[in-house]
Formats: sequence, structure tokens, C-alpha cells
Amino acid sequence: MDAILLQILNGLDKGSAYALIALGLTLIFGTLGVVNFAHGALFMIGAFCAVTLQKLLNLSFVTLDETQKDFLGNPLKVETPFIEAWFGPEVGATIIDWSVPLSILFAIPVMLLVGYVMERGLIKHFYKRPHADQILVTFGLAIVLQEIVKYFFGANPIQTPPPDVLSGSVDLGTMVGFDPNAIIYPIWRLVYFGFAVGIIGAVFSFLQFTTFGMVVRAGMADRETVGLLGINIDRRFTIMFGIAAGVAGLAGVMYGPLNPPNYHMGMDFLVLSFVVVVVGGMGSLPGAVLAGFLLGILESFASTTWATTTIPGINQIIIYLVAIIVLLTRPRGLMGRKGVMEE
Amino acid sequence: MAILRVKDVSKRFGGLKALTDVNLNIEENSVHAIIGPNGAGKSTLLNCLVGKLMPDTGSVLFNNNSVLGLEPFQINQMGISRVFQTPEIFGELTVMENMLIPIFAMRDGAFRMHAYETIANEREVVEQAEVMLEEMNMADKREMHAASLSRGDKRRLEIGMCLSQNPRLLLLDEPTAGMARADTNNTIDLLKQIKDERDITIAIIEHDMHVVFSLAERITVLAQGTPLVEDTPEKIRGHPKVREAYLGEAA
Amino acid sequence: MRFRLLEEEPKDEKWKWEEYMTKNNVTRRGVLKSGAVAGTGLALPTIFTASSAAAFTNEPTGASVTLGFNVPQTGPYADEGNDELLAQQLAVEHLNGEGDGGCLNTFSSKALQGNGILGKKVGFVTGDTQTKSDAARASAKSMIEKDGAIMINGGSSSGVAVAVQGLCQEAGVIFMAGLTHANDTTGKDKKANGFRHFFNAYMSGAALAPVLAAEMGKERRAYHLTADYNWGWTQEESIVASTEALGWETVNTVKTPLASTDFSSYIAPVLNSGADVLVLNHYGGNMVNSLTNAIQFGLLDKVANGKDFKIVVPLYSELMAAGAGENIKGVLGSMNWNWQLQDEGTKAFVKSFGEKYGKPPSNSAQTCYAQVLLYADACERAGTFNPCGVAEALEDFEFDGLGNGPTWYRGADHQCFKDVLVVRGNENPTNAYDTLEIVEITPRAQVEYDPEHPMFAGGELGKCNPGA
Amino acid sequence: MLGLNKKDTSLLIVVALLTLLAPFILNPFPEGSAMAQFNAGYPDLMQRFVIFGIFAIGFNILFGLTGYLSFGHAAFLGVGSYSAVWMFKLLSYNVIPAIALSVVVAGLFSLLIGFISLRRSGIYFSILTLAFAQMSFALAYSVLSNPKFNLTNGETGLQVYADDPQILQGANAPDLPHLFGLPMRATYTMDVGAWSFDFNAGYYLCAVIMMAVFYLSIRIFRSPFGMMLRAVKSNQQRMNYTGLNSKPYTLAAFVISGMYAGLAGGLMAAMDPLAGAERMQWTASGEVVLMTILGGTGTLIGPVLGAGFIKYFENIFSKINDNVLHSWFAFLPDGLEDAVVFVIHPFIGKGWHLTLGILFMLVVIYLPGGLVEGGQRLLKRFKRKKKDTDDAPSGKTEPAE
Repeated sequence: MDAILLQILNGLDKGSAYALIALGLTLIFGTLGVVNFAHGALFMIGAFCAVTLQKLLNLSFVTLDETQKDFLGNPLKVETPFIEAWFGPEVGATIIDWSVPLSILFAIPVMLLVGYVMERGLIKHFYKRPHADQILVTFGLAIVLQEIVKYFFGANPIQTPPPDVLSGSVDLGTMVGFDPNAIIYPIWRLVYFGFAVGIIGAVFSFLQFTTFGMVVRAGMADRETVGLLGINIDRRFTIMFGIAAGVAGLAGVMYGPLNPPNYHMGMDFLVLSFVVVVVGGMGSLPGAVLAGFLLGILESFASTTWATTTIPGINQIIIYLVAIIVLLTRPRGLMGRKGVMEE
Repeated sequence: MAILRVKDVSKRFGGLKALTDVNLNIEENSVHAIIGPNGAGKSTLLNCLVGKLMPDTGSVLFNNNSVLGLEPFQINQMGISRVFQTPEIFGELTVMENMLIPIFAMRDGAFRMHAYETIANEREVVEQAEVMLEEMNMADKREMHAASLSRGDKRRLEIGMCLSQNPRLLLLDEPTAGMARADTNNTIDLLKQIKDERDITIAIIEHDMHVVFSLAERITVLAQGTPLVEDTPEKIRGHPKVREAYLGEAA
Repeated sequence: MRFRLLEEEPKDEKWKWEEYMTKNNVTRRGVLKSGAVAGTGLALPTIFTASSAAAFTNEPTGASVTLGFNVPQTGPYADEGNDELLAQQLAVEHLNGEGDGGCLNTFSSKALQGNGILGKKVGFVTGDTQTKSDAARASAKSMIEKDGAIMINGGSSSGVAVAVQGLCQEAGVIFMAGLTHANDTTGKDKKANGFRHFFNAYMSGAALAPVLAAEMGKERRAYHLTADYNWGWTQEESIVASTEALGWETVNTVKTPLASTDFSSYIAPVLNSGADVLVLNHYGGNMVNSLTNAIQFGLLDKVANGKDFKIVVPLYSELMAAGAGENIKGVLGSMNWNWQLQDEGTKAFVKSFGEKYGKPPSNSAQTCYAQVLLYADACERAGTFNPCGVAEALEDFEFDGLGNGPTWYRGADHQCFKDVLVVRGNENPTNAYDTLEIVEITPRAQVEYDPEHPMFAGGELGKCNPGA
Repeated sequence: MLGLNKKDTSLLIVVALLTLLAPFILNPFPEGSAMAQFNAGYPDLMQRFVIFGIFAIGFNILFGLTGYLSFGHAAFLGVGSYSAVWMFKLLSYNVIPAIALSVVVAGLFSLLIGFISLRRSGIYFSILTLAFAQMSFALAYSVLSNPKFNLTNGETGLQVYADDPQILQGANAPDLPHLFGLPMRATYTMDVGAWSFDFNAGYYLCAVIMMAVFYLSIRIFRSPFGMMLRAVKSNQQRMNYTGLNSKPYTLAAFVISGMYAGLAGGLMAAMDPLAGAERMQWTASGEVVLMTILGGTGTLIGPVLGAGFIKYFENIFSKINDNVLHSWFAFLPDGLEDAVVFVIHPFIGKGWHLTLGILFMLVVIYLPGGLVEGGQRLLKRFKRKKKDTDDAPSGKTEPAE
């Protein structure tokens, strides 16, 4: 029982990341009709916003400590972050400690800007082009973006730890009457799940309750009709692209403390997020979220010893196996609309 | 003799009754029009005839063979060709190729792996296609991409493609919808010509009364998913029930 | 058009297509320089006569010799590859008598003079393995076929090492492996033309076990997470064997897909399994993430079976340590070499690398550096670049002064034997580079094994192939 | 000639000449010169050009004609390679049975996957193929290489060991892939002045096979079958109502392209007898998609150009390092030399991915029809200049707002 609960938690957590990325992907697809292979790169850029902020906060001046030696036997260079010098060591250290949550503030304008520039500068010209061209150009863009990040940050992962109070784990099991150590769960993973639920809720209520959202939803259903109504749908779609980029970016920022960011993390998620979107049904926002959580949970269960001894290798293929089964039994994924991307 | 017999066909979509106990016979070598107000179930009926929809009850016999449960291509191979409301042609292919495909389909069946032959060597097929293009007055456009044709030409091409298969039954779904008057008249002339020159049965679903009364030999009026009346154009024109249900506003 | 004919051949003799073909070789110059060649008919058109004793693949003819450095330059191991490349460049400088000479001054063999190899200036070409067997073979081939590389050096995974080693065997050049830790490289996949300086999974187990016993006691229950491919399996096998010999129990061994980026669902059940040690048979990004996840779940703060919970990472590298950051504190593992060693060879190398690049070298960089010097030295001692001569000079070669103390290049399987380091994540690092501290230098004798040990059995070196 | 019209015949002849003379064409720079770095005329890369050319030609039969975008074609290439190496292990190093088996096995495998995947269309089809290929890759990498049932030898790659049966291997036959005694690695080098050209047996085997399958693909493009495939792409509804069953047509195209992929995989193994699982990864499937789009989808020669383009970058650009750069720009004053090297540095060597990504974008932005369109434009411009007409390019087409 506790093992099952634990894997459901894990699945929800994995699913949060899948759902957030897939949400943006399907939003871009649904509004703009663009297959965006650079969406994983947006996730990665988000994570590197946190890395950048962390590096900025850690900008240091150097003093030589004659009492200690570095690896070449020269006096050791001791680095003190400016921030600690300005605000005093304690406040400074706290600011640095909270760099990941602070990065959210930093990432929002950056991601909106990246999204805006991407849409106006590149994607806009590909609305009417075949999907194959969209794939090629966004794939090229994804490579360029990740190579730029690699150039500045290297290929090695970089830790972006959570604030001290949010690191470590809590014993959830004892709260609901299990034995101690039965359900131990990292705090940041709970934060991530809550954050994902919040973002998903925000996006949905935004689309549901604002005029802007209504126009966008109408546009997703029938782009041409809304265009005829004289509403400047293109402009709204640009903003939508910015929002999708923002969602992916925030997902990336918050993901950093779970697994340290590296320049190819976007590509690692790219294929998976497409599978999620398609299993959910092209152009369906609830479908993407549902499929994200579903695949996350199934993946977690497939990695239990019980599953891998029953069917060897099931943890390697579960996502794809599920995708095949879903697509064969439900032609348009879980909640897909008819006629979308079927040509 | 009736070439197409529709017997007790019903079809529901959820709670909506689209067709209720439709009975209909289309006589061989006649021109039979099916008319009715919007939502009368004309398109549903047509889709049941060509294999796109499966009726809930009833039977559809073409030439005494059931067509129910068959795929559209199988029904076509039996001798039914369909013209769509908006012309369905192969836009990226040339006019000539558009004409070749149905002829190949007629000669080779639903599938044949003729991957090593060259089209140019298939003399007979090419000749037939050329004849058909002549007949449709499109020989000069043979190398054009079909997508770049005018609406009227697309319609002619589609009808030509259907005719090239020498179908026994030609189904036309509002063939003049959205057409300018001149194009409509051209299409009527074309259909008249086809009717006169060929051994063919034509079933036509139409909104435009001008077209219906210029062509049809028999008319079935469909209202609320069920045939109201079936008769000759003259009788239909005067029929009180029809006036009430349908022609009222048009008269 | 005029064909350049072989000097040995009469000018008027017409060339025949078959006569120029080589049996199994990729090269061009080797063919032309091979002297008298004779076809033996259609069945075997490519056999050379024995008189061409000196002929071998890419025999250097000019004033220079070209080495091929095949390292990952793209993909997750790009930084590791870059480090290897820097070390290889340094080695070339030292061989050519530039720089401070590095380990040439400490190396026990004095054959190298700092004037290149056998008087030829050393040049090099580089290729990108992408950490994929196919791509690595393609870039190695291109260096051999196009650039005339006489040997291939480098790499950062066992799959690549085995693939490139096989290629070098066929092509008739020497392969000096970079970072490759699987037993198979000098076990079932060993090749006469391939040499490994790096240590292997068996040695990791043999070195780690006594330290683990001393630090954690003999009654421990271990839970293994293992990367689901060849290297992971051999490491798991080695560690399980050596820890069980101590009296440890293995609770579970779980295979994780290589493509995994998040290990939470593998880590979560560990605490409830009755285990009190977690062994992570992961490398690179896998290890960084699985260790980070394990720390997140608070494993190191727990007590299981009345003992403090421990984590072991049998194979460490500096870059992984950097990537894992704070999480490695107190975690034990093993290494081939570390810059903090105090022997003369190490000091010379660290000084020369550090002054040039501003950071201490990683252990894969050190292996690549040592391999280049060892190759060059073997050429000098053999007096030839012929792979067979070089191989003979390397086999059972005893040396010192390249780090890790006295070292033996065993002839039976082309595996180097030297001291192995057990290291631990430093609790109080003073800078970015001393994140690991050396716990013990396990003497060579303790990690030696019989070439026919079951974990290594099944392959044969075969004959050295000079390629002509 | 050969049942082709004049235009196709000349295309075939041009392709034949280019492939046969590739050793000259690809090595335009004298050996030892600074530009020699750009020479691509060495056996391994030439083999790769034609092998990936075959792969892309086959992929184009499916994608270019029917419009079905498979994202899992690398699986067939991988399966072909594995089959070929197994033939080497069990029978002998002769490449003929190996290549034959790889085509057959890939054909059967694609029949199975195609039959299931083609129940869906559009992106749903793409994801199904992707899922199958990723499953094949994951299983080949781990589960199918366990000691009890080692089908693929996992990470290391399937290779021939000395204790393999090789029941038909003659005592005197070369212990490397060969064609009735002619080793695939056999290379004759011709030196002309400062130039040096390699003629490799394996390359010519691949080249001859590529010309054969290229000819076959022209025949398919020009056949009624090819026309039906284009009809599938254009309008499946009309096709069905014209009495044609589109399913067997697409399945046939899928299997044909799968067999092309298997052939390419078999040839890869024949040139270099090691089959790695990475060949089946999604990136490898994506690569052939990129090759085809980059070259020009649905054109005859485009995919081959795309394949050459990508492989050239992978193998030539990745090998340019700073040393090479410095040797190129050695004529510049020191400071300037360093500056130039600094600017170029991110784009070469380990930065070859960056250059490739930028080129993908440039090509797709400025040449919507791929490299083939680029060629056509050049040709047109050339012709126009010749005619010396002054009509400017007929006004940019402004996108309607």
C-alpha cells in the first residue's frame, strides 16, 4: 500500500513536468498550428535562467589568502560574492540560497521576451508552411539554442539547489498513519507538484474566464472565422506563444533543483512531450495534462521491481507501449479533436 | 427495373433521428433527384449509399447486391461514382493524372503493384483519358495542376473523372452549390448531355430547383428524415404537401 | 594523367588493379610504400609477400607523424572529452620538446628525448565520438583513412572503446584507450592492437571492498541501482562479488534505463527495502541525477537496520563530482587517479597542465596524457611505428613516474596494473577542485587478477595487425 | 533509355557520373594543402554518402510521395545492420547473403510495423512509428543483449567474434566483409601530382547498388503506382471514392522504403562489420527526415543531396580544430589571426552542431523547396543572365495580412 502511494506520488511529480511542457506545446499547436520542436529548448532556457541568476548572485571579488594554497601551490584565491559584501554575509547568503525561487521573477520577463522574439522573428513566417518545414526550422532553432547554452555553460550539469528550508524530505507516511520511513518524500518535489497544479489552473482559468482567453479558444477551434470577425487574432496568438514559452520556462526553472540542468535537457524531454501531447490528443489542453500525469504514473509503476521482474525491460518501453495502445484504441488520443493533424 | 433499392433505412446520431424508414427506388437509366429542406437528411442518406455511414437498420441494394458494410472503394468498384459538393480532386496532380487515376482504378481494381511500368507505356489508358478530356473540353489544360483550375473546371474535371469509369450510377451531391449562374447552366448542359449520350443512371441531391426541374425525371422529397412524396417533376411542382413543406418559401 | 609509381617497380611495368589492394586495410600510403606486391589470383588478390616486413598502415614517411585523438566533443560527455583533448595536446607539446616537459622528466623510461617520436615531429588530428559507437568508428576511420593517423587515443565510454578498438585492430593501428571502465575492454573484447591504461570495474570492487568494510562494517545490506547496459552490468557484477566476499548481503539489483533523467521512482523504494547501503552503478549524467535524487529523498540522514545509511558511487570522475555539487559530501567511490596524489609524476603533470589551462586535470585527462607518452615511448624503444613492434614494446612493460606509482602493462590482456584510489566527497572543500579527497591508495597487488578470471574470460587478443 | 524519358535519363547519367567519379570530385584540394581539410574523398565518408543516400531515397518514397511522415525509419536500418552482422557470424563474411537478409528482414519488420501504424494518419502515424522505433532501440540497447539471449550485444554493438560458427567461411577467404574474395576495405590510391585519390571496393559496391536503387526509385516515381502514392498524399477521400484502396498502397510504400532502409543498414554493416543500437535511436530517424526535407521532399535527387550535406558536416566540420584554423590564418598578423580564430571557433570542431542548426534554418527559410530549389534558382539566374533580360524578380509576394 505504502509502496503504491509512493509511486503515485512519484508519478504525479514526473507527470507535472510532462504536463507543463505538453501544455505549452499543445497551446502553440492549437493556436498557431505550428509543430514546435524548439519547445524543449524553451524548457531548458528556463532552467538556465535559474543557473544564470545563481551565477549573477555569486559574482564575487577575489582576495588572496596567503595561509592557504591552491592546487599549483599559489596563494588561494578566496571569492566573496558582492551580494554578501553589500548586504552582509547573512542576508547575502539567504538571497543566494533562495536563488531558484527568485529566478521565477527573473525568468518570466526573459521567457516572454524569448517567446515574443521567436514568434515574431521566425515562427510567424511558418504558419502557412507545411508541418515538415516547421519541424526542420524549429529543430534547427533548438540545436542553435542548446549549442549557445553549451558554449557559455559547458556540457556538464550545474546544480541549482533549492533553498535550505525546502531541501531534504518529509515523512508523509507518519502524517497519515503509516510506519515511519514508509513514505518519505522530498519537499521540493511536493513544491514542484503544487507549482505545476497552480500554473495549469492559472492557464485554464485564464482561457476560461477572460475575453482574451475566449477569443483564443475560439481561434483554436476555427482560426479563419475569428479572423473574419475583425479581431486581431495574430496579435493575441503572439501573446499566446509568449505564455506557452513562459509556462515551459517556469517548468524549467523549478525543475532545476530536482535534477541539475544541462544543455541537452530539452532534447531529453522533446520526444517524450510530443508523445504526451499526441496521447492526450492533438490540440486538447485537458488531454495534454491528463496524458502527462497518466504517463508519469505509469512510468513510475513500470519501474518497480515487481514490474521489471514480471516483464523484463518494461521500464524502458512503457511510455511508447502506452502510446501505441492508446492510439490504436482511441484514434485521436485521449481527448483529441477530429481532423486535427490527420492529413 | 430499379438499380438501387433503399429499404427501411434508419439512422440516429445520439438522440437525433437523421433518417427514419427511408424507402427509395432509383430506376435504371433515369435521372432521380432527392430534394428537401436543410437538415432533411439528404447528405446522411447519400453517405449511407456510398459506404461512409452504416445505417442502423434497413438495407441498401445496388443491382441486387447489398452495399452495406462495404468500403467506399468497394462500392465504387461495383459501379457507383460520386461527385462531391465541393469538388474533390487531386489538387497537386495534373489534370491528365487526375483523369488517369480513375481509369487505372477501373482497369486494375482497388490495388495493383504496378510500380515498374511507366505511365506513358499504358497506351490504352492514356488514350481513354485523352478522349475523356476532349469530351470535357479540358484537353488544353492537361498539364495544369488541378488545384489551379477554376471552380467550374474543377467540377467538370470531377464529373469527367467519375464518367471515365463508366459507372452505372452517378451520385451528385449538390453539384452546383456555390456556383455562378453561368457555371450552373454549363453544368446543367453537361449533365443533360451525359444523360442523353450515355447509358447511365443519375441520382442528384440538389437545393437549386432550377437544376432539379431542368434535369430530373423523378423527384423524391425528403423532410425530417423521411420521404414525403415521390413523383415526376410536374406532379411535384403542384403537390400541396411539398409546397407546404418545402417550396412554400421558394414559390 | 600520370600515376606515381613505386620506386621499386620498373617504370614501364603497367600497374594492375589487384596488386594494389590490401587484405584488410584502410590505408593508402601503406599500400604504395609496401614495395613488391604480388597478387595470387582472384581468390586472394590482396596478399602481400613477406618481404614487405616494414609495411604497415600509415607508415610515416615525412618529417612528421600524426596521432588521432578521438574524444566526445558533442553530447553529454563533451566537457570530459574537452579535458582529454587538452591533455593530449599537452602531451604532444611535451613530446615535441615544447613547454616544461611534464612527465618526460619523471618517466622511468628515458627513451623520449623531446624531439618528437623517432625524430619525427608529432602532429595530431581530432575527431568527435559523440559517445556513440557508430560515430566514433566513423571519426576514427576518417582520421586513419584521410589524415593518416598512426594511432587512435581517447574516448569516454566502454561501448566506444570496444568499438574503436575493434576498428583499430582491423585497420592495423594501435588503439590507446581513454576512459573505459568495463571489464570487457580487456576481457572478452580485448584486442592485440588495443591497450588500456585506465582501471576497470573489477579493480574498483577490489579496491573499494576493504575500505567499505572498514568504514561501514561487514554486516551491511546493499541495494544496487545499475545503468542498464554492458558497463553497468559488469560493474554491478564486480561490486556485488567483492562486497559479498566481505559478508555483505545484496538486497536488490535494479536496472535503470540509460535514457532516464529522473530516478525518483527507483530511489523511493530503497528505504523500505531493508537495505542500509545504496550502490549507484551509474556514470556521468545518470550518476549526477541519481545521486541528487538520493540526497533529496534524505537517504543519508536516515538510519536503517540500526546503522547510518550510506551511498557508494563505485566510479567517480571530477566532472561528475562537480555536477553533483554538495550532494557528494561523504560519498565513497573509486578513481583511476587524482591530481592530489603526491608522487613526482603526478606533481609534474598537474603543474604543467594547471599552468597551461588554469585548472587541475581530471583522471580521464591523465589517462589520455599517459597513454600518448606510453605510446611514444614504446615507439622509441621499438625503433619503429609498426604496431606490432609497438605492441611488443608495451607488453609487460614496467614503468614509473607517470602517476600512480610503479605500473605494469600486462602482456596477457593489455591491461595496466597500478594503484587504485578510493576517494570520498570532501566535506569541506576549499575551492572548486578539491571536491574529492583521497581516502586510500589501494596497492597494485590488491587489485590484480588472473587474466582468465571468469569476469574477463571468453575473449582472445588475437595477433597484432600491422595492416599490411 | 531503360524505359525512362529524356530528362530522367540525363538525371540518371549525371548521378552515375557523379558517383563513379566521386573519388575525384570529392578530393579537389591537393593533399597537404590548407584546404585539404575539406576533402571528403576518403573511403569511409564516400561510403556513408551513398549509404545514407540510399536510406533517404527510400524514405522519400514514403514521405515524399504519400506524405506519411515516419519518425521511426532508423529501426529498419538498425534491423538491417543486425541481420547482416548475424549473417557474418553464422555463415561467412561474404556480403551478398548478408545484404540480402538485411533487406528481407527489414521488409518483414516494416510490414509488421507499417500494418499497425498505418491504421492512423498524420501526426498520430508519426508518433506510432516513433514509439515502435524507440522501443526497438531501448530493447536492443539493454534487454536483448542479456547474457542468456544476446541478440544485439547492446551498447558495444554486435560484432563477429573468433568463436562464431561462420559455417561457410572458406579457409582462404578474407576475415573481413568481402564480395567473393574482394575485401570491402580494399583501396587503390592514385597519386597525381600533389593530389591523391582513393578508389575503394566497398564504395563502388555501394555506388553501384545506389545507382540501381536510384533507377528503381525513378521507375517508381514515374509508374502508375507512384502516381497512386501521390494521389494518397493529395486526396485520400477522392481516392477511396475512385475505387482505390489507399491502405495497401501506403503499406507497399512503407515496406519498400523499409527495405531501402534495411539495404542501407546491411551495406553499413558490410562496410564496417559492427552494428550499434544507436542507429535505431530517434535522432537517427530524425536525421533521415531532415536529410529529405533539407534536400527537397518529393524530388528525385533531393534526399541524396540532403544526406551528403549532413554527413559532410558531421564528418568534416567536426574535425576542424583550432590548430587547423591557426594554420589557415597563419598569414594574418598575430593579433588578427587570434581574433579571426576566436570568431570562427564556436562554429567548427565541437561546434559543428551549431553550424548545422543554423544551416537548417537558413535553408528552410530561404529555400522552401530544399537544396533542389536552391539549385534550380541558381540555374534560372544563370540562364536569365545569359539571356540578358532585364526583368527584375517579379516583385516579392507580400503575405496577406
